[in-house]
Amino acid sequence: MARIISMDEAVEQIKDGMTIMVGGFLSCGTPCKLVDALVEKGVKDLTLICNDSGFVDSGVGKLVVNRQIKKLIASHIGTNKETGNQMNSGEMEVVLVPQGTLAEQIRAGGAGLGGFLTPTGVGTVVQEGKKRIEIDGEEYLLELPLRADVALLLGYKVDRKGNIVYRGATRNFNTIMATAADTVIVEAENIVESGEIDPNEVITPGLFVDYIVGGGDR
Amino acid sequence: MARIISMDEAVEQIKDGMTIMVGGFLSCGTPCKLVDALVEKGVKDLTLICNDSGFVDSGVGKLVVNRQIKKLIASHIGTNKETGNQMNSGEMEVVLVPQGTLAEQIRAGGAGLGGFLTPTGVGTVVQEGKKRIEIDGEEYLLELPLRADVALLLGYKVDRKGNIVYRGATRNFNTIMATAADTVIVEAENIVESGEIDPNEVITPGLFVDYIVGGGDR
Amino acid sequence: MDKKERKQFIAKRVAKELKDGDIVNLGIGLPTMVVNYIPEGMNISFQSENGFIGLGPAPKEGEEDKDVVNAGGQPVTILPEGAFFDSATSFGIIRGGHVDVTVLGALQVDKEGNLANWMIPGKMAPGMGGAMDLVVGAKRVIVAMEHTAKGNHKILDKCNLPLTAANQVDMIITEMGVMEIIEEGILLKEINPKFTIDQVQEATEAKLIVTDDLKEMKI
Amino acid sequence: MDKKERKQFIAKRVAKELKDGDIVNLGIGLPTMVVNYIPEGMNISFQSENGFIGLGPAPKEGEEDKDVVNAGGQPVTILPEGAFFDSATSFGIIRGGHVDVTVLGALQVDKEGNLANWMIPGKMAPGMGGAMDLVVGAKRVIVAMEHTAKGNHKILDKCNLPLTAANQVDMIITEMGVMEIIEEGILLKEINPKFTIDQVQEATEAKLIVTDDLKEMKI
Repeated sequence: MARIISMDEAVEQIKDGMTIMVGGFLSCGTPCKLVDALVEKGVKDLTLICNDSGFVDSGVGKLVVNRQIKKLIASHIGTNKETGNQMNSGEMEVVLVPQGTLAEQIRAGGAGLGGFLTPTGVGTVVQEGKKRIEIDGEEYLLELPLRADVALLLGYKVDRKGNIVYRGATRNFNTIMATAADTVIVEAENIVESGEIDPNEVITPGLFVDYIVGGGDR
Repeated sequence: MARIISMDEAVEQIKDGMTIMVGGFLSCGTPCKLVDALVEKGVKDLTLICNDSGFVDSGVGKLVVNRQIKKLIASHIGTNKETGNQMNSGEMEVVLVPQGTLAEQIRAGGAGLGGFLTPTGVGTVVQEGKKRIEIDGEEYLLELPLRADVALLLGYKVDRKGNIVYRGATRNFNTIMATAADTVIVEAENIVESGEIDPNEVITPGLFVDYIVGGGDR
Repeated sequence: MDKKERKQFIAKRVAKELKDGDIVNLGIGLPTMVVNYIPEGMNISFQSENGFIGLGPAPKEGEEDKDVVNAGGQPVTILPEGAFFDSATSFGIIRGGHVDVTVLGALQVDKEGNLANWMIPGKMAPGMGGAMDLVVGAKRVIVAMEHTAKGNHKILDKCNLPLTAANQVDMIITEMGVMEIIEEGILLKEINPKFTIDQVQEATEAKLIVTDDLKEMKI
Repeated sequence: MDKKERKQFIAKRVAKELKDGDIVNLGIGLPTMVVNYIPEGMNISFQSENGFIGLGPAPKEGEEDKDVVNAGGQPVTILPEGAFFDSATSFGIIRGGHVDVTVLGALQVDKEGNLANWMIPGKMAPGMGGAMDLVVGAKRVIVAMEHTAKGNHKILDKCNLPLTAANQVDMIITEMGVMEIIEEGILLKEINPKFTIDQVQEATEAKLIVTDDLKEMKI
């Protein structure tokens, strides 16, 4: 059951060494205030699961620049040169994953699946160390689910029950990360009363959400 | 790209021996006018993929009563005694699948996945003939994707581009079946102009839909 | 107690197992009655596997909505703060461990926590519906049923009907008592004072382990 | 032709490959330019893997919406009949074969239809983003690129950079010509009349098969 908490209380959920998922795609749909608060608190040795590593001055990229990330699982790091630097120097471990596989791994983690077979990555370095299974003459990689201790999301409209509506292209990884973490915190651009979102229009049901923090105007 | 056609043109898409998926859950969300037209046309030897076999006098159950189904893949047949009769007499082959597995198989069929690992059915007759895979000490069944020649859906509001909005609990299997058939036909309770559905509120994007038939008031 | 009273008694006792904030899925039949006995002020969300969360009070006669039904196809209502979703999402919720408690009936249940509730070979095969996913996915599985069927044992050493799931049942609640499935077998934790331990054991094929602090089953 | 003209020429030729009703995904860079050359009245839907279909015209200055961006993070618009979706749905669309054509750039492509466009070991590893899924999932894969890179071959016998996908490329369009990947190798189907066959072969490591009815590359 969702509960509204302060930004301080929200950030306290995240401890050194934890695995976190952060929604967003090149900062679009990223809960930037939560990320900024995390930068300020300075928790470290985090494993970050995110589509990309953002920019040096925006989104999750700041966590990289501030050297809070021990390991990054992402599909794209080209827009943040600091990620490449820390990867090449060995300071940060980076696991690059095809974007569709990453999305599906997170979905599987939230949906209780033990894995799935994808044709993506067959015949590339992505297949290294993975089980290959042939079905009807087609080759697939067995990819495993991903879960996190905490997921940080951005919602456009969130009711007190935790039901979320997104705006535009911001939903990206937010919807699936909502399902795949032990603790789920949503940064709400707008908090509305319970019942103000039509049950037909809810994108993320509140049952997935533990905490809501007010985001206000970005 | 979606196109509005007549009920006759819609039913012509379905030929003897085809595999069809029909949305709905105990007739809620079932495209009943399309089904009725199919009963009238009398196409036979169909393989039907549906959550359940409806009732003798409503939903896909009529296709069973009319002896048009050669094989049924469903999670529940208890509300239509004719299904049990034809199963026991050997007239119709029935494959019973756990509901969550059925939903996921259809989703996998539409999403290009070669299969998935589910804990559901382990230690039951459902595991017979299936590959069992252990991941981190947990046992899973490898379930394979399902696809159809034609999928028949019910939409509450459908624009000319094929974008669909559902009402209430009617979405059930409609959303996933929209992705998993070569030809997708939606029975629209209301057809609206292109652009009348907010891009934020579309549940099934029109790209999945081939044909729209007017359903009018049920 | 007649059959109706027995069912009400069981449903009332099940309701006491639910905690504030729980997400609960109720099976068809007796389990559905649990919704009537949730204490005022307690926040329980009921999930319906056909596609929504936030089951509301029964609709008034004449106000039924054909598009808002439960997994048994019966007209229901949804609370204003509820949400509709499709079957893939619904079973993502169920299989993914987001349902705290599922309450189901049983044909048979045994001392290893095995459950059989979906078919009797040669007689009846309605299908498993969502039961296999619910029993595997929910955090807690409560079997709510009458203790015996026409005098025949339902709580067994080993189920002989096709299983719904292996080793997944956590608790059994009947008109005779409350039992927990533990490593060693079936632990009788509460007993309906209308019955003796011997009577409960007689109605049960599996050997019951009686807890040291056996309590009275209250509703 | 200067670099800009070359790119425009390639993008224009790619546009001619699209058919009415196609669902198309355009990669970052040159492929993005294709959107500018769709003939009036032709109904093409552009999918953006970060989460929508129905890419509209570029936003007016000052009217950019931070929540409506493409996969390169650039502000864009969505048509009124478009639809937003999440990344799981987006890649269900891509992997599931619902995208008719994907147009991407390449570092290398070879005669077996192998594609390398996501990393140069020790130099650059931006990540594959959605490219691996797109190349495997789209019904048709068109590589749109300049024929050579600073005089170095890009169309090879065998890619030596890490692959994006194996055996998935259907067509290569450069400023020199239009090539199809067939069982036997690379078939030159159209040639830019500014070049001779020898010049195109010289700019290509793989041995080209020249079709009997070689056509002039027109835009």
